[in-house]
Amino acid sequence: MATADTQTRRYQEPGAPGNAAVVNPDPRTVTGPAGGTGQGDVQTVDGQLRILTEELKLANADLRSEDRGNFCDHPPEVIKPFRAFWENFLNWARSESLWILGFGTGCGAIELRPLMTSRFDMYQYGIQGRPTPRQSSVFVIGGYASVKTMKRIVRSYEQMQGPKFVLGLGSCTINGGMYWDSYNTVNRLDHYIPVDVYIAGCMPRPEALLAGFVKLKEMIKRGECEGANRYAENFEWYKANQKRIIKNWDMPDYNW
Amino acid sequence: MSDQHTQTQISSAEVHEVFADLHTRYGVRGLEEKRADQAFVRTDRDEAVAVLTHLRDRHGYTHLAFLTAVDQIEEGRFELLYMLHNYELRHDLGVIVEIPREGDGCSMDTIHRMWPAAATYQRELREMFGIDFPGSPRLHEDFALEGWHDLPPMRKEFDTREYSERTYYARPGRTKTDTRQHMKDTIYPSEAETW
Amino acid sequence: MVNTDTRSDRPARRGTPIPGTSSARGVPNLATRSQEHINDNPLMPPIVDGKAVFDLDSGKYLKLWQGPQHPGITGNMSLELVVCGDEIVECKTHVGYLHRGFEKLMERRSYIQCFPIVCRIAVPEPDFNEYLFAATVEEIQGIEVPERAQWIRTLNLEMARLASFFMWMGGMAGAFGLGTQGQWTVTMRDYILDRFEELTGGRIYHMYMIPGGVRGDFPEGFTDRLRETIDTCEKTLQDVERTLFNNAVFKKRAKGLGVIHPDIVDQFGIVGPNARAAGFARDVRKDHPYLVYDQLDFEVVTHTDSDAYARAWVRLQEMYQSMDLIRQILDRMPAEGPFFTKLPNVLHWNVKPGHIYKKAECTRGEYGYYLNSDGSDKPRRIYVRGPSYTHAVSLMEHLSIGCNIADTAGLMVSLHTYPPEVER
Amino acid sequence: MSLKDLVTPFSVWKRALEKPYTNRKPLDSRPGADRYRGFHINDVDKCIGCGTCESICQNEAIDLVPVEGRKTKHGDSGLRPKVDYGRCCWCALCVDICPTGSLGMSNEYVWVDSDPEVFRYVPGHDEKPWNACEKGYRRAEGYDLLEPKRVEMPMLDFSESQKSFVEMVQGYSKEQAMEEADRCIECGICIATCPAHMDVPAYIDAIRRDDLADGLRTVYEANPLPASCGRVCSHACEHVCAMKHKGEAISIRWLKRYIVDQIYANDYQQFLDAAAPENGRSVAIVGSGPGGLAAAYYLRLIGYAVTVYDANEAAGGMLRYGIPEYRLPYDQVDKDIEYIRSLGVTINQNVRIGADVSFQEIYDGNDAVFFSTGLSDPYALEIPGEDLRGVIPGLTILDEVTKGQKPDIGDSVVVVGGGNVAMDAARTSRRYGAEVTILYRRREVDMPADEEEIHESQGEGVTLITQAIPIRIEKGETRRLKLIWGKAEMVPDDRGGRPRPRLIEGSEEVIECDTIVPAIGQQADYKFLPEEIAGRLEFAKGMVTVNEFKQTGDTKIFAGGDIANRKRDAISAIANGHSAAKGIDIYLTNFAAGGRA
Amino acid sequence: MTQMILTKALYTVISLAVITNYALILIGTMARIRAKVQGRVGQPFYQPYIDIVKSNAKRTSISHGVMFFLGPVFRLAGGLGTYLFIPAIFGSVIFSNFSFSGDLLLMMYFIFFGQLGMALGAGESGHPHSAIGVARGLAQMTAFELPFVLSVVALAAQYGTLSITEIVAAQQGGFTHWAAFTNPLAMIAGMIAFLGMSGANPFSVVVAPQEIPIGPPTEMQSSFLGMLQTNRAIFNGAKMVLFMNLFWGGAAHENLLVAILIMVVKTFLIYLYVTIVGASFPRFKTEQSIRFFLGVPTVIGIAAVVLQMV
Repeated sequence: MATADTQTRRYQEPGAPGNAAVVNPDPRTVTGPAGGTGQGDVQTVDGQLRILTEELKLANADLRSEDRGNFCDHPPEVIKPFRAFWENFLNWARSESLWILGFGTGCGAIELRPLMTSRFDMYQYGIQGRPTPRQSSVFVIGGYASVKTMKRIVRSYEQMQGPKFVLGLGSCTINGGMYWDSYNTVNRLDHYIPVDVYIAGCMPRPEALLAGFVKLKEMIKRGECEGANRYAENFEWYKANQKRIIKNWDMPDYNW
Repeated sequence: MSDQHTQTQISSAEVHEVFADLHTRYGVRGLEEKRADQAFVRTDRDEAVAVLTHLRDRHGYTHLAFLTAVDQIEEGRFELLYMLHNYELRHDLGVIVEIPREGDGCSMDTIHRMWPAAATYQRELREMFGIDFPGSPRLHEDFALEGWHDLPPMRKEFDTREYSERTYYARPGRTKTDTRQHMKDTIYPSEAETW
Repeated sequence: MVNTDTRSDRPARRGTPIPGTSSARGVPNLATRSQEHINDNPLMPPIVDGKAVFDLDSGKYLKLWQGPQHPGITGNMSLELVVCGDEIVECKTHVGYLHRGFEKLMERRSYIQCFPIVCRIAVPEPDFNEYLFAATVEEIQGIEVPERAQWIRTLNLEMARLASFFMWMGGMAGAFGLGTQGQWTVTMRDYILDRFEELTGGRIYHMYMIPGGVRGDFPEGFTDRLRETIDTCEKTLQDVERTLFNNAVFKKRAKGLGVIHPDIVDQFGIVGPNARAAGFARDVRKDHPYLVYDQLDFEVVTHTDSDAYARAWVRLQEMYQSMDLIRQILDRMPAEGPFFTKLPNVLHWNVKPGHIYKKAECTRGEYGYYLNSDGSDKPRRIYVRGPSYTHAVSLMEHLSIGCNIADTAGLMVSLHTYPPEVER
Repeated sequence: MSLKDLVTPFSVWKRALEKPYTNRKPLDSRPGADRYRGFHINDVDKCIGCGTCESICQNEAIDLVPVEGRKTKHGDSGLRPKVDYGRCCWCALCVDICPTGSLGMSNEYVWVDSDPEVFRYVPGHDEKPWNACEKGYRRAEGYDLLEPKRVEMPMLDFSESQKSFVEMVQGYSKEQAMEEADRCIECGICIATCPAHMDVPAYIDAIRRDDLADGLRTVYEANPLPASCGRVCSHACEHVCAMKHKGEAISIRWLKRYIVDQIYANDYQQFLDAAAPENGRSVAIVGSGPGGLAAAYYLRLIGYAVTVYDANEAAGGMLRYGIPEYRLPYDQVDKDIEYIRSLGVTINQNVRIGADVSFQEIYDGNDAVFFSTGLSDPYALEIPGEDLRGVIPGLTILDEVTKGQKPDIGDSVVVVGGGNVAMDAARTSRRYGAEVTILYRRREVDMPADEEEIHESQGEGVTLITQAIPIRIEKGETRRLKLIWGKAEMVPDDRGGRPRPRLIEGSEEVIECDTIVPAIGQQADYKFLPEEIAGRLEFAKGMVTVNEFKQTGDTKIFAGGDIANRKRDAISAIANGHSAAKGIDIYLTNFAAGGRA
Repeated sequence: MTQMILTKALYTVISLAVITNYALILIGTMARIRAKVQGRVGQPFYQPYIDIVKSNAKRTSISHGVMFFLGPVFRLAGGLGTYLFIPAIFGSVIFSNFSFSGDLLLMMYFIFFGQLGMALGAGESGHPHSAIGVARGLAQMTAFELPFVLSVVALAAQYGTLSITEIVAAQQGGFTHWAAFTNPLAMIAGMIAFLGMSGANPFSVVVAPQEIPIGPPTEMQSSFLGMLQTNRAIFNGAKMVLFMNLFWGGAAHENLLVAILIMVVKTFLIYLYVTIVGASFPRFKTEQSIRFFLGVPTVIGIAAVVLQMV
């Protein structure tokens, strides 16, 4: 990137076992800024060395100044569920009316098609597609996510209204799949957005997808799908991860 | 079979004729006949556009199937490959142009005026190999990548695996055991043969 | 150096279209789409230095993104449109959302390890990748594939074409808002996928045509079930033909939409049904018969209107043709025989040095693989030529000018593009 | 817009009256196709953990890991593949390539979970619902990525071979060798089993690359007698070869031979490491068999002055005197030995320890002594009549032939025994025109001789009689001798060993012959050791007890070869020599008085 | 007086509840019927209920300003207004709503009002697809209003009144008295306009998923969407009842249950008609749609009016 004035050292040594906690904190157990130890994160601004603190990182220190405005750093709120019975009822409604965001991010989209057409007919399970993230509640990540798509995934995910659920489709979302060594695809989806259910396969058959939906429904009914709150709680961590790979945040200022 | 398809295939003589013409005019060399319907030739960078134009306009190679590059890193050059096709003769002709990999020399004349579609190929080549095509439309816009600031990824010296491991961490927790070492450790841990 | 006025010397094109059939809507020739021509149109923006200049603040133009999440886009890609009212004055195709760097990945995988990944390059129609990868490697290495394997491969490719067309047909109807036929055709495609699954063990990614032949023979009773499936598909396709191709509104939308003038066919590298609908009888299966196509009877389907409807019609005929070819293959193929020939040990297979380009006729046209081997165990370079490359980018950008926003989806679909093969 | 175009679209509603396409319960009613590539299954008992699946996987989705309750043993690494479904692409190349055919795929395909860490398991070992699945992808008949058949070795025809001592195995041509080398899957299972732990895959790879110099270097790292070993090695490696599970093992021995055959002895020097300059210490080696020579080579290589003492006219020990020329031509033994000698190893021939020079002298004159004197005393048959003329031990015949004498065997020979010496004796006799019969106590499958030896000897016209126990020898009537033998039946061994032969009472049969050759094994002769030193050594069952560095009870004395290991083959002796050399170096460097350290 | 008002309020609530639930179930059922033609089973008929609950159960929502919020409110108001000034069941006390005080003009105003409100709200969201959707919607509305107005004028001329109640009353006494048969030209023009009003294919230019996903409500989410979904039911119910009243003799019977049954059957068939056309044709472009409405249906409408004048 053309960082005219800012030179940033890579602030996390990849793969180094000593840094495992830094590289891979489980978002469910980590509270507070989990992005790094603070040491080794140094940048220079006009030649002056500066320790790169968490705030600086979140303040888009990695980004070109003209790109910073494109980035939403405002952390979402954590919203507590209601009391038992009422929330159970709402969860039932949520689980029986799953609206998928119509965004075929990867190969996985090809098996969504049979699912939404007559052979498998997902409508009978209360699932339907929705072309706008504002109205959708389920985000099916169709496999590998390239960095360019990841940017849109993050944007769309943030535009979805909570509670929102993410299905990781195929091996690629679990550990990079067959594109594990590609320079352009992420390896672990849960580094960037919270994922509720993973479906193994490449491609998973439509039935496997359905099984994923069944599992998702059960989890929603049990109140286990609090991805939106997890995202809010660990917002800094997710943001730091997202910024590490997405260098160009320039996007049109409406939906996509 | 319909009669419009009973045309004869191109003969080797015809290919040689085309080649001889190109050779005398532009010093094209290195004819490789792969099949009856496919051949490759090599030409100099300065003559390339003229050769392509000549092929398109005089010899009926009107279809640009693709344009790509091969990284011959050991020899310090890229080979640009213009794959042309002649629908009349049903013949593929690959025109190979060598250009240096590094420095200002890593550029080539644009052919988007001959084939508008070539602009896309040239954009991709600039992004993936770092080859410059001065004058080609939207050359410096992102094509497949976005916000890329490492080496052009299709260059041989770019190590995609290393980049991936450095950038998109793999899920930890995997261990692997080397078969030979494991067998040594368990079967003959202290024998003295591996000096 | 470059003599631009050479048209009089150009040899006549084969299958030159009947004159006067191109619609008035088509922009005749890139050369004539000059500055003056465009500046004559008050809707069109002024052109400075060969580039259109829009004053977005003027309120006259609106920048509108279609995609990557947009139901009218053929996959994960996007169109950056500048519109004036409902009319598109500029279109830029953005791809790369699916870029996985296949060509790079293949350079660090041994040949056998490339085999599983090539099919992912074009998701809805993976078999052409498998075939062409296998064929290039075989040709460089000098491997002869047994006859039965060739027939099975041909069958596979035709099934893939049929399945892919079925999905496309639904998409074409859907692009104009008609969901009914799409629901049927995707199901038909699914029935074909069932047969694929039976034969190859995979539904979407078959990974079946390995260098040296195929990975398995027909399972018990396969041909009968395949014939049955084809019969079912044919019946449904007739329904689709009746209700879609005789549909007043569909005709109104599709006729005259996105006319590709015959003159630009070569300039934009247009191939396949898109070129055939413009009157060019070009088909790799006929022109460079591969596998066993020279032993099958079929005619190249052409049309002269060159609009979305003509392209849809050509594809419809090619679907019937595919069904017919599948039946022919089942009838004529040898009943038994080896389907795989010995390879060198694939774990350390150094393919002979050399380079070759192989192509085949996929649903979108000329699909090609260029393999450059330096004699090591990994390819030096594999280039994948997907027809969508030119269709989705430069051609789409060219054709959409002057179209209505409402037509982008229909236009896009009528070009039949698969983004993964653009960016690979 | 014709009326037809307005009306026909309504015919879509015809569909509404038909049965829906929808599958109401797809999860239950649509199993994967019979060949569906679903989740992996593995027959872990059949699997040998060779790791071929790991090496073909382009996703690096497979790791070999140790699993509970599975021990590493020869021919089984004890590791089992673990699949990461965060990587797998279900291409099933691992199934196709699996040499044992243990790996397969079920047609199960549903696995959903909220925890991304769970998608890893060891197929067949970890409990999964699809473990017992019958259906699913298996490698199809008629499709194989590996070649199960080895490249046939050109051999002299039996009719030809039994006439002369010309080497029978003719060796691979370059094309054949490369083709055979190509079959190797480089799993390395064989390395553990090879007594010398040669890096077999590495030198086979060198053949594939046609870089024989590199191959030679690899070979010499663990074996300084490759020309000999390439012909007569007992090739334990081939018995555990992963490819053997599929068909025939890689011809590892012949490939080794191919490397050596292609390089002139004179060129060795330019390919192999030169010996280090002498470091001022000296080691004496008693016996110039494979053990002694190996020790000499490695010790000389790292700078010791090495003197070898040998009782015979020529070096090589059993390689030269125990193996007939048609199997191991003497020039090949010489090739190996001459190279070792060229490094500066002194070999004193015709020196009998104890007679010509005392062991004590050697012991005192050197910093360390390695002895590898082999087994020279044949076991007796211990039946009546054994002392009759015409009873000649197998080794004696072989020895005589080597020395160029024609053995006195007459026209018909009976060989007693089933080991390689028995075979060699039989086939040597055959080459002198004798009718040969082999008597063996157990069944053919129990014979310790190499399979091909048995096969070839029969091909050359040797009669094999199994389950035959010699009872006594008498003077013959028409011939010189008469061997009376009885039939044996096999009874199970109480201690769990292989079945034992038991004489069937009253089943006596007679063979008349000129010569009876007992070849039922040999034992060591330690007479050359002075009593004082012998007292410091320990012996068990006729063998010297050594530690893993081949050091005996006397810290200065190391021993190896047949006298110190049970395998009693050349390659084990070489391995012993190698270990001893390392032991001597460690000992002298670190612990002996005046050591360098 | 108070009691009268309270009674009327109670009746209104009952009437609204009935029509809302009925329309929701009708929408769900129609989705199943549409699914049938597509060869599938389709969603449960009660799916619209769950969807509404779900939308309202969203924990977060985003507002783009006051007008954005008011958009759905106006829309709902439009829907309620349309319904409340038509007699759902002729002669019934409970289901005659406020039909005594409304006439065709007021009702047409309400149909417009909702659209305009929505236009304001959608415009406020700032999303270009919303704006384009609004533009398309208003353009098309103007177009289909023309045949609709013409057919209404023809009816008014035929019956000499603008009061819906009176128009229904005039059609009682057997199906031959229905406007559909007494004034078929007005019926044809009106029913074609009704297609446009329903926003089903080929006139679905407003939401047009493949073109401007999904038009005006692109930014509507959570409870805003919930409100729109509720309104969709009410508005749809109102329109069907309206057309039933105008052309198909309304629903009237001395037994209330039979009357309701009549209403159910008639409105179901009217909706089915929309569905049948919708599943058979693709979507027009906006200008094609406009041209269409200004063509044949307008001519028929004019003919109907002229016929009444003569």
